Amino acid sequence: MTSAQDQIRETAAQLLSEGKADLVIGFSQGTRTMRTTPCFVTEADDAGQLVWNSYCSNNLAVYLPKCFAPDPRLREQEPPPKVAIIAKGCDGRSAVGLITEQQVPRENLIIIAAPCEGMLDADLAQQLVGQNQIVSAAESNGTITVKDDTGKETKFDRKDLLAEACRFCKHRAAPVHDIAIGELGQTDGPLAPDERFEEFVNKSTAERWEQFSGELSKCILCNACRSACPNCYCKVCFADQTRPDWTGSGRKFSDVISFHLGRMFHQAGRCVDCGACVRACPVGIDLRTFTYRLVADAQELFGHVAGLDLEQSPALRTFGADDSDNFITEPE
Amino acid sequence: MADSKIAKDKIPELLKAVSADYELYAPTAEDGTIAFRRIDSARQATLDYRNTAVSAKELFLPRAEVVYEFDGEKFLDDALLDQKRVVFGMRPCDCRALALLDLNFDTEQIKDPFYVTRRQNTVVVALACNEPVSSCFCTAVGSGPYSDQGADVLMAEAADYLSARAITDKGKDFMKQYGKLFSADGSADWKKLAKEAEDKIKRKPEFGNVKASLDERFENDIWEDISQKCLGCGACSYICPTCYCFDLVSEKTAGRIRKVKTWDCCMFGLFTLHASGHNPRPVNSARLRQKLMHKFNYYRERYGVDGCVGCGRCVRKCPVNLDIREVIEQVAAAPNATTEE
Amino acid sequence: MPQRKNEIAMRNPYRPILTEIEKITIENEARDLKTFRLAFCHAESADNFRYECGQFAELTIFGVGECPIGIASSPTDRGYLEFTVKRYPDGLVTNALHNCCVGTRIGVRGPLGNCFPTDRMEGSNVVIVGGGFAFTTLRSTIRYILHEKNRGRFEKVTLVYGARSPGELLYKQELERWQGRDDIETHITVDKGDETWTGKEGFVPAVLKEVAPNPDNAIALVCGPPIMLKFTLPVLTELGFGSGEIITSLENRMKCGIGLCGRCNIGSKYVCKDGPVFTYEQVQALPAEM
Amino acid sequence: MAEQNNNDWNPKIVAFLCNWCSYAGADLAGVSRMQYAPDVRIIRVPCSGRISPLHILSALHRGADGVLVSGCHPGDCHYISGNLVARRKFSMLKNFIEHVGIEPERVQFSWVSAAEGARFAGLIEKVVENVKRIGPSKMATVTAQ
Repeated sequence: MTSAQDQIRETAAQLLSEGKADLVIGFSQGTRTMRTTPCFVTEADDAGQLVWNSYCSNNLAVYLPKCFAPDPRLREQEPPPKVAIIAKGCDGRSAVGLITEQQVPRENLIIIAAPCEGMLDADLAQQLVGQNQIVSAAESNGTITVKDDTGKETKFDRKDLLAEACRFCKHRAAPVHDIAIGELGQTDGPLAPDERFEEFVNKSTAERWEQFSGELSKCILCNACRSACPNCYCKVCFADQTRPDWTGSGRKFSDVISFHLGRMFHQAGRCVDCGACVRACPVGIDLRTFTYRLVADAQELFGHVAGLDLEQSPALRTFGADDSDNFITEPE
Repeated sequence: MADSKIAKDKIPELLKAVSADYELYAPTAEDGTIAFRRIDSARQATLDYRNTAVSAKELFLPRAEVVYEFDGEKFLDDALLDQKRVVFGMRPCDCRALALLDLNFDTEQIKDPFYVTRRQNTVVVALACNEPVSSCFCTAVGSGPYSDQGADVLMAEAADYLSARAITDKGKDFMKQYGKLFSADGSADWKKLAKEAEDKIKRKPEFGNVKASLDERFENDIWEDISQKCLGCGACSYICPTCYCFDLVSEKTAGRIRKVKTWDCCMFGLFTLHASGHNPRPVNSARLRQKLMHKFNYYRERYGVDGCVGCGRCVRKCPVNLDIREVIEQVAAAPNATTEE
Repeated sequence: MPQRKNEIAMRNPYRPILTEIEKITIENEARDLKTFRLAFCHAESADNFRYECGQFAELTIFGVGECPIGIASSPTDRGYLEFTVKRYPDGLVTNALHNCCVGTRIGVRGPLGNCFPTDRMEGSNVVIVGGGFAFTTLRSTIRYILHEKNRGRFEKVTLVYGARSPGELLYKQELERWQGRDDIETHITVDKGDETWTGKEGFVPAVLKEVAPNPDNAIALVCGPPIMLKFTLPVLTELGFGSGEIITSLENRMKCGIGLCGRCNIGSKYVCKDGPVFTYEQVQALPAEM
Repeated sequence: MAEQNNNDWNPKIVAFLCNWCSYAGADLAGVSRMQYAPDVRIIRVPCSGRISPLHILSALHRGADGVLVSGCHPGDCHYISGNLVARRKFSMLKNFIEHVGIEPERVQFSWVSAAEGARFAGLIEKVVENVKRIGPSKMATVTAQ
């Protein structure tokens, strides 16, 4: 049996050589240990660059709207390209979301579903190893052996290095796909109960505020969370608007909070809980503890799970006549 | 002044003495991140760190600061820093970044009074870097783990003590002030330590001709290729010790009008957008080119040095692993005639 | 007043001086171009604000924002400054400015940037070519040259100025006065005239070609929209003007206006500090990122 | 701030009222000379569906101690379904701001028809009372650690 990586390479080469795709978005080897980097293959001969391993964490759907957006330099636009994307469950769900939000034409997109058992978090591994730098990592039968720059080896169980969003992922396989590679992962139920989120939910309002504002006090307003999110394709983000100015200059802490509340809530009913914002954050803000509420509520209140179905409307674009009224303040 | 030394176990005593006289900032470990924080009785500095996640730039160029405040009739006094500060434990790369920022903010013709007062009122006590990490490339950009540029005092970690060397007059005064905590003979073999540290930098990208290679490749398809994966976020710029571009934003609250100087980033699409709708850098590729050009071409053109200190933060924190070392190499390797024929 | 321990004699370059709108003139039919005459609120700032033709200033609407605008008045006009500002639908500050009335406090930071080389122009023929509303600093220059104290320093002055329609010509009364003078040769043109228009019709480059100013001992100042520049510069070259003798003014989005904020560069040159005035020769050496 | 006696303190509350029902309800309360707390600043909007969560967040950001959004009763929307779309947004927003530790009383929603002048007056009393109980908003005063 050929490995998923080989199959991905073959599939990409075939799509490109047969002219079925102009571009294949996947991953290639990164420059750092335990990292890959997004890779854009346009020639069949380059398909060998594609890799598939435990470090293909980025949500590649973030690039899709850009592939189909008009080029501001051209007066006459070229016809939209045919794009193939190597998709984990989250990439696939984001792609579906983008299709339903009409940012990506379905007929120009080939979703190649790749098997995912959850991606590993290089920063987490580094944190567990401590100050000594990880220089290499090898995986075999669910055990990751990392070696640091003093030559010391540490073994980890694979599940202990899973990125947080991956640990609680309920949809490992792209629900809508054109080509499937290998054995797609399980598609129902998380691997572990989400203790961290539960613990947060059970705190008092004041404690939650303390944790929320404490986390956000690290924010440097670099917008990486926004830029890494496949759902953030607005032409001009609300945070960049000047009339009205929603978020202020950024000087006051309430400006920072406003940005985050606005950004997060814009994901209501659209977030696929891929963890891209968390991974992108250079200062390590635990955004998921807050955004997961939106994922959970969409399901709880409206039975809506984002990105599973091409016919589905985003949760907040539609309504139900019998939606709950129990948040309404009734006068005495 | 000869080198002097201080035993490592006396560092807390030194920091305690310093924090009594100065506002003291040093690396601390909180919530799993190493960052420069104000040291007081409640907070302990750590020496067990490679470098901080975010650079110390914020202590000199705050993320947002008020540059004037107006009450409708008159301007209030500028809020210039008037406390004396010590920043302890900055790595040589970050100290060198201050020397590069000086070139922009402290010139003959124009001075940013907020930055300049912060610099003048701050003693930078650097700690040389014995353990560069895999993403470091300071030696490629004319710096090094033992560079003393931008620092007032440079300390080197050897066995169980720190060897200290005053670099500037401000540094000499500092060493004099705390002289009783140091013993006179601090002669560590700095050359040997520096060599050992430099040898730990495994990947040594060739940046010597980067200005010329960028000059020849302003118009080049390579920018389109390289920038494809770039998300256009500001993570690299905001954690960079030398990125200084800023925005000036107005703020209005009851009875007060403020002008706020905030960090900004050339990777943002709106950075250069004209009111007319015209944008000289309308696409990501033009913006990434600007970022690299500014650091490795324009900076050298204006000031004779690269605007990068090789701290490697952007390499470590880029969400898509867009590695500046690789980018420079890819640009240099690109065919240099435009492909349009 | 308590003395700062570390007193540094540094001017705060971000702080504007205070002025007040003294007069507002609507310049065009579309009513999106207004000239604001600003009077200094403090006598000392009037004395300190020494500028030259071609420089610009940052105008502040307090609480809204700041934008860079070329100075349209002449250094020979004492006691006030004039700025002609176009309102852009997306422009935060230009909209706010257009909504201001006489008496509004406006902050002014400047003068900023370099200037037209009036020293070099001395003893030379001066050809001034302007298009649309990019005529403000050229107007400043013409006023300066025509001032009785200065006119003798310059040789022949030729003006070619065009706009889309008669209603879009700036400074109409002044243009009429200039047309009546014999120490400046004026060629005013519009792309398309209306029933009242008796002047020239045609694009600026074509009119310039027809006027064919002599390039000997001459300097040309050219400002206009990109499309006009694109066709005008070759005409001047054809007429024999060297690229060092053609002078233009660039613009870009700016914040600080003093070369610190890293925003307005084209290549390694900052438009705010190294410009806005560049020779055509210098412009040609800049990368194509305008 | 914590020491403040909330009974003497007058909160700033922004109320977004839909033009067709709740604003008319407020009007009715007014012409009927019904008394209610004066701490509410009313912003008339065409429909509760017009209210973006950003408007609500922005009101808090700019110093409101409380926000009230009120529209037509479900089924009575002048635009058929504006308030139903709004209802989804609001129920998620309400949960979300509570989740991040902002008191649920800070942002309140209700339905008031044009005929319900008394209900409007009662609603305002209740909203003001709720906001007074939790005290001034920490959004405007909070500073980074």
